[in-house]
Amino acid sequence: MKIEMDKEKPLLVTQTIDHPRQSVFGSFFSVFMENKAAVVGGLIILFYIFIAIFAPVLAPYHPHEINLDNKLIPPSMEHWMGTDDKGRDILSRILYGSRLSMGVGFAAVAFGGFFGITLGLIAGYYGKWLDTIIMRCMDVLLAFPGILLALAIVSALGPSLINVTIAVGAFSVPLFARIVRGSTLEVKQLEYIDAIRSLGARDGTIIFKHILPNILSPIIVQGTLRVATAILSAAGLSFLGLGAQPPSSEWGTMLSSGRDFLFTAPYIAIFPGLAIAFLVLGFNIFGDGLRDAFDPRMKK
Amino acid sequence: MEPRETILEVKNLKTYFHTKRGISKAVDGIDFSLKKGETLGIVGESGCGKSITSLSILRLIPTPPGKIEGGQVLFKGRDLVTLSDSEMRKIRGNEISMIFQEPMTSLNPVIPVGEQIAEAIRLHQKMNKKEARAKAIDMLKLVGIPSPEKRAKQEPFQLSGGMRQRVMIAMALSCNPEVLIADEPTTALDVTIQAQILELIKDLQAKLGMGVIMITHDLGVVAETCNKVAVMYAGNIVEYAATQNLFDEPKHPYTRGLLASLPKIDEDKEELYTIEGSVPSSYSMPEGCRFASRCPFAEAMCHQKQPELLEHQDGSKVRCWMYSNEWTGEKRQEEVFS
Amino acid sequence: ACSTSSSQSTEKAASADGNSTGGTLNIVRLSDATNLDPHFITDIPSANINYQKVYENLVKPDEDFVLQPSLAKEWTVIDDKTWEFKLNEGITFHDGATFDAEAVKATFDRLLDPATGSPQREKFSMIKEVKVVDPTTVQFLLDYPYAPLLSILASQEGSILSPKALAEDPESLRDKPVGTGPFVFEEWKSGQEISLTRNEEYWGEKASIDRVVFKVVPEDATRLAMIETGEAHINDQVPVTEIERIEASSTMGLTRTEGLAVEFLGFNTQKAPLNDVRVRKAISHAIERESIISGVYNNVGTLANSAMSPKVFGHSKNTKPAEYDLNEAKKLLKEAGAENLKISLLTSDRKERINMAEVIQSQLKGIGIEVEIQVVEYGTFIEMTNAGEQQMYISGWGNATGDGDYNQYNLFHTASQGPAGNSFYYSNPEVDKLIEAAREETDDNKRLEIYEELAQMELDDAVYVPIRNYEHMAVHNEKVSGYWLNAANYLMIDKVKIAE
Amino acid sequence: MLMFILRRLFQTIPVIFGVTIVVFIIMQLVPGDPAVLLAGEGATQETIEALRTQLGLNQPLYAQYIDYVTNIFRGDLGTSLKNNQPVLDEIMLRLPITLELAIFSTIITIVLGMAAGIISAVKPYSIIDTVVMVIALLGISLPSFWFGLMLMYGFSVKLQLFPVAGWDSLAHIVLPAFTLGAGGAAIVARMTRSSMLEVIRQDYIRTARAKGVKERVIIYKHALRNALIPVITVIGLQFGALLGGTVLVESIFAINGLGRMIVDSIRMRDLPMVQGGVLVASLVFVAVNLLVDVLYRFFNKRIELN
Amino acid sequence: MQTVEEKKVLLEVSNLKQYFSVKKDSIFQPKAYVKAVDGISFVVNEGETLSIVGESGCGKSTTGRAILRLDEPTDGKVLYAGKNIVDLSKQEMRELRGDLQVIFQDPFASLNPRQTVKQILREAMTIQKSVTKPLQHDRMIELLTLVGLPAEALDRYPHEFSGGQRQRIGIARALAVDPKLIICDEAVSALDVSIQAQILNLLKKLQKQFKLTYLFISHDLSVVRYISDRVMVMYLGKIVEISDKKDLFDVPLHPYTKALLSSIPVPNPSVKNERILLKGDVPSPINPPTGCRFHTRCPFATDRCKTEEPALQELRPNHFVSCHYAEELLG
Ligand SMILES: Nc1ncnc2c1ncn2[C@@H]1O[C@H](COP(=O)(O)OP(=O)(O)OP(=O)(O)O)[C@@H](O)[C@H]1O
Ligand SMILES: Nc1ncnc2c1ncn2[C@@H]1O[C@H](COP(=O)(O)OP(=O)(O)OP(=O)(O)O)[C@@H](O)[C@H]1O
Ligand SMILES: [Mg+2]
Ligand SMILES: [Mg+2]
Repeated sequence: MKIEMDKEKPLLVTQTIDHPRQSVFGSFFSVFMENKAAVVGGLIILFYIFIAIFAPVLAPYHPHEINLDNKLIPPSMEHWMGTDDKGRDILSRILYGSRLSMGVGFAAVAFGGFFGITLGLIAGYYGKWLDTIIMRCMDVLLAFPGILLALAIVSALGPSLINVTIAVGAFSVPLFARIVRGSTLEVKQLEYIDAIRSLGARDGTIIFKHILPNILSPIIVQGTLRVATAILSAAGLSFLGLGAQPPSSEWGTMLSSGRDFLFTAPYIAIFPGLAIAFLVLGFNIFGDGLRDAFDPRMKK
Repeated sequence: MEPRETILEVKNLKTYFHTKRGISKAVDGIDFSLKKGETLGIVGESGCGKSITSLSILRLIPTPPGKIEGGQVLFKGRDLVTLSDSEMRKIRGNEISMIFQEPMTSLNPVIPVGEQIAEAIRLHQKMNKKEARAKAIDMLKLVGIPSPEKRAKQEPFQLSGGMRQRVMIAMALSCNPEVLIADEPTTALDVTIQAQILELIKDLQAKLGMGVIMITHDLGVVAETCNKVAVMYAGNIVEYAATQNLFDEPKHPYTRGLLASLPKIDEDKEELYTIEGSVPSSYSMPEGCRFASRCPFAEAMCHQKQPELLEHQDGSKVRCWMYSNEWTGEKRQEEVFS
Repeated sequence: ACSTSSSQSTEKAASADGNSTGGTLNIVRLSDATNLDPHFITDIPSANINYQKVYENLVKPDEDFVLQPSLAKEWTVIDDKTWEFKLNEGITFHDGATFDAEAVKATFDRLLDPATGSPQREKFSMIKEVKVVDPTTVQFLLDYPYAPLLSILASQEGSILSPKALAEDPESLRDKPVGTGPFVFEEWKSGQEISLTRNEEYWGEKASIDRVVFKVVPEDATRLAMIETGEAHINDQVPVTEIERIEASSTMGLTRTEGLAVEFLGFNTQKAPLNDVRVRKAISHAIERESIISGVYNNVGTLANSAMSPKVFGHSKNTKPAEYDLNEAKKLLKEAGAENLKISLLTSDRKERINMAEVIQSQLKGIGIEVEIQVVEYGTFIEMTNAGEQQMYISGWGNATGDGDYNQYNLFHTASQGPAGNSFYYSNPEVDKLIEAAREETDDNKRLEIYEELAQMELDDAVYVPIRNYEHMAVHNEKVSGYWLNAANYLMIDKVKIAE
Repeated sequence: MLMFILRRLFQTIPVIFGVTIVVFIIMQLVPGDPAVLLAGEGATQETIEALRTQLGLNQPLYAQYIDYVTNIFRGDLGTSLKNNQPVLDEIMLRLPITLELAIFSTIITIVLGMAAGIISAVKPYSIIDTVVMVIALLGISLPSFWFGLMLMYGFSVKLQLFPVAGWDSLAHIVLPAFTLGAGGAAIVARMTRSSMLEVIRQDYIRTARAKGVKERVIIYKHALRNALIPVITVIGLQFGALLGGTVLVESIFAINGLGRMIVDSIRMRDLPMVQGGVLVASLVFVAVNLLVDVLYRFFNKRIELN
Repeated sequence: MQTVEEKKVLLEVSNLKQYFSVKKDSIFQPKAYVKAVDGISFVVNEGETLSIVGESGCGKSTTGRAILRLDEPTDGKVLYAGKNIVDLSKQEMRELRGDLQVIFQDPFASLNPRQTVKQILREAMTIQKSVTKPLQHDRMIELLTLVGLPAEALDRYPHEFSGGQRQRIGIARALAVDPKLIICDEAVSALDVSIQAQILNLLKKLQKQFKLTYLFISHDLSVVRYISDRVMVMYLGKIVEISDKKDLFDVPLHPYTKALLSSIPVPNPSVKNERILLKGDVPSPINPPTGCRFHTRCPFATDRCKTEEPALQELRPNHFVSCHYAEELLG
């Protein structure tokens, strides 16, 4: 129990003009651009998105075309990243694979985010027993360590990229719910919410027009970082043979089949491994940068 | 009043913040001095540079981005600005100590308060752990905390705001400093508690004889506790005078405006005076007088050149062209502020 | 096609010095055993622990897969339906029980008792009775003449179990095998390792090593790394892709043995469009099998020309599968009026099989067939093929006995449709008749003729596309010598030596 | 404090029930009839029917669930389809190994993570900070299975410093524990750093400076203890990620732990084992969280008030 | 207690209680409550300003929020124009909200940072349908002029304004729906004195212009004195004194009011007023003291004060106080 309420000290008048506490896009963008790491992260992601979109144009070969005469060629002029054990061009496969790996990442986060955000908003806004029930359920989901929940789901639904997406998404639901609930609680107690309530706004208006836009920053940050985790988890599941199925060029699958050549033709596993690591790195630094940009306290 | 010796003298102190958005001249050339046993008030609106001034004295400005760009802080003749870090540490908490505005956050939440006081004592006095603890308990007693032995073992969250502020005071005074800087020590407290704390500081000052710099935005607090007042505006001191003088005969249009815009507990007024406009940004200070844009008397010269802090015949100092010989306009303050 | 000679140990394995004895042999394997009771074992990893190590049989195959005496000293075929075995004397089981005719009878009585519920019972169903003539003589009385009897007695399921254990606690055999072999079961740490120790009372030539540990190491790369560093000695599940590396390594050696099994691409002959023989033929013509052997299998194994491998009795060099001929294939498809075909290809999740599926997928693209690969775990694979849910599938047919009947009856006889092995759902009365005839024919040459005819008929019906005759491989650390792989993929270690 | 522990224990009961429900539901999603699976190939319709009755599959779902939970409380997690052993026995055989691995990894996570975080935070924006943080960022971006293989290749095969696989000696533990702990260490390092930087901005640090306390003492006495509070939570959560990570690392290093058991069981469709393994791993995690909460409370008595 | 003469009562609060349950530390512990507001009754007359003063945590905001039904009150009635607000359905309440508006303390938190001034005002008008669409723009300009902001302000975001300007936007939003009663919760506490004066003047001007009624919540007695007609002093969830402004400041009856008044520093060094220093801190509202809640700090407390709760009594015309000894202390 806090007996004394912290009284706001008089606020700097000039500060309002000098340092916008809450950023709309413009000021956010400028802060963001100042954060070099984040820009690099963003560029990496853009680069991958570019690759994913233009894979058919960029790829020198067909990703699934088997040519057993050309197998296990080390990186060379014709095959920049070499060929795999079936003579497929690794570069082409990685280019196409970006669609799958990023697709899984985004789709899983979209799926987890949708449910997580909805539940979090409801729990945070309505509170009381609804909050208790929803958050206890989230606790239960969180009680499954790491990717075990995803593993259990995939074991039940069977291995496929879609099931992996669902499983990895399910595993992000409670994380989103928690963050959204926390931010909702925080925003809900802000005076403008009370102001709009005392104008007679409906709950839907308040939640979607006044709360949601103001908690987007933690959601976006979390979303970005979750994409990274989702890509890693999906690759892990594929590595265990529970994810994408051949001849798919999902990177985890490529890595998984490449690990047999780790000692003889390491490039088969190295390049997809690097592709994953680099993309995940991109999302991670982008997410970090976003967090810094959104969080006024992080400003130096 | 017997002439007392000056222990602290600030000369032309400048503290700037170098940020990506430019240079913020938070404190831009201020001068004042403090005598033993005297209380100097620094008042001003939010953001005018009061806290930065006090932090600059103890060299506690976050660096980067902040930096003391010039001037001197003479403490018993030594310039603190040029001391080495370790020499500076010997002064902090020992000869000059400080209490802060937020009693809720200014104490370490995970260390028992007694230990926090004892730490200061052991840093500066040759005492062992036990003696220091005993002294800490004495200090708690001195600042009027009931059952100090018990309280010493508690952590800050177990104390109320008023009590924490007392702990802060105990800590600050534990080494008998010669100067106590109190940065808005009561702003966060309720009036009844504020009254207790102000009374306590006054008592202790009488008992221990230190010089006090009382930073506040509340002119009431100044009137009640200070001998001298410096009124700050946008990084400058605009008026510097004995308290009685200042309230009896405020000179700077800003000071006058401030006093006039204050609702008073002991009088009824139909309408309050208002100072229009707002403080210029600390990143882009105007060339001339910083108050010119809001000043009802401003003439062309006010916008062109910044006035000096000029000494008035009654001993107070004002930074206003109106009191200089070059002033050509009318002096019609009385009609405006009445 | 049958050019490769039987077993060829690499130079290193053979040349290691034999003067050191003792030590613990570490064998690393992909997966753990599931059951150690020979009557219930259905998988090679489990069988391999027991076979010729803990348990022994009346007869055993040698390196050329010729049957030799083991617990039985000699045997005679008294008539078509009566076989008599003379047993070795002075043999005791690890639990102290004596090996004699009663023990043989007890073993087979248990196996044949329907109450036991052994999945292997069907294989021995021709045995009417096991008769004890005297303690060292036992007779097998059959319901009908069965030429390959010896081969099933030599198989893992024909192991002779301790009568004492069978009487006291047959359940315990599941995780505590008791046989007469050169190694005594020591401990099974589930999921981790199984250890055996040398049988000091062994009736034959005692093993030279003190102990064997079968360790489970699921990761291929890890297993190989362990061999390379000497942490483990033998790994009998080697990825075909590692051959070059192994051969280039100074610390590892490779052993290769031709196997009994054949790997093939099967068609579900009852599912459209594969119910049309022209489509099946077209596919057969479109598959370049040689490139699979070299590309997928790195030339491990040989090109198969029927469902029977060269080591199986009944194999013929003369059977001819469809030639690789894309024009012919396209022509056949046109004839069949099949255009824009979409066919699913089912495979289990074995890496090579998946690779093979991908290659087939890409090859069939050449004649305009779109193949959708369906990878499932082995259990599901079995379920699906048992239920006939597949269109095309990749499978293999092992042969535990070395006799052609095992292939022909199980794979192609109408009565075997479904779980018994005929997942082609193939039915040809003529074929059925010939298979039955071969069973009862006692003249080996005649049987061979029948099998040759059968094999060609099946190929002409394009029931399947034979791909590869198995070759088994094991990799060992240079310190190890004296082991071999038998054609049924059992690791034989009784003569192993470990150098220090 | 005792009250708090009791209350937290009390609060975990619904979570545990929730976990059993989720596991139960997931297993209901499995296509195919468990009785058919269990009966094995070529079983007759009667056998399957009998099995179904025996397994209670004819009962309504809630009754099956109640059976399931009652059995769990009796310590009966079913029998493995693969080898007919009680699932609990199989798990108890492996749990200690996994716990051992998890504990060693956690130690690496904590020691390495905090040390790196503090080094970074002491000199923020310096070269050393940048280097440490780049490594940390890589640490969370590298796929652990890939990292593990690389470590094995480098340290076991090439340098022969550590054994490749197995679980017999301390040397065996090093690589897997490092593989597993590295990601967590990276996260802890980042968390420690940002938490330290956050704390260093706090008013009470300024107070300590105003007292004349040395910078070192400020970091280790005044800042660290406060900064560790959020780090403890992260370590707790990280333990979960770590338990999940065992499925990959145990497979790579051939460690016969719970994680590998689960993966193997999934491959073999040994559902009772999967179910049991996931359940037990979750219970362990719940227990760890409980412990973390207690620790958290110990470190941060302020939360008693809220 | 209604000795209302010619004035019309706009809002009547009777026996209002607001308890918040406190998280328990143990399942065995009985449920505990913060008795933030514990049975208070008062009226607000049309067109007047009633101020609520008191120290932090005494329940001022809670009272305001309960009246607005931002939190559902635990007990009691709030009669607005004869209707009990507490019993209204959600829909009815929504309709009524146009009459009751609120201005908050924090000029940063009280505006949605992602809406322009135009959106903020338009939304208010749309929700309450106070102005039809085509007229909205003109009305917005009018509102801005009223609160002293330029028309260009419409397209700007809140963070582009200073604290005082933001407070003006908040006031414009409240005015947009033509309210009758405005609850100002610490509306000027966060502002610097020079800005505070601007806002106070504005509030006064608007009151005259639109015949508004204010419930003015503040802890600053000087501000209260400036703006109020009547003043209500609260202590730990209870009313200790309520009276006309002049009477209260000239003749405070309750020892707490006296102490409060004497604690305020006067910006005039010549005035040396007698200060009544209270002992200790405000007790916790979880287990408030028995009897008179002020007895733990009251210099005049007797045993009676510890046990018997004083009632609110009218000691002077329109001047109510809840103290057993108010009369004696007066004499
Ligand atoms: N870290 C910083 N970076 C940039 N500018 C700063 C920083 N700290 C303070 N300032 C600037 O310095 C000026 C003076 O700030 P200061 O804290 O001294 O004000 P103050 O008079 O103490 O106000 P308050 O009454 O709100 O405490 C402000 O304009 C502020 O913007
Ligand atoms: N939602 C809530 N849940 C629990 N306690 C609350 C809640 N809101 C207020 N309180 C408690 O009720 C008491 C009265 O709070 P209230 O905000 O009304 O005080 P106040 O007089 O407005 O104080 P201040 O001057 O600090 O604004 C306080 O002790 C507060 O902690
Ligand atoms: Mg300040
Ligand atoms: Mg309030």
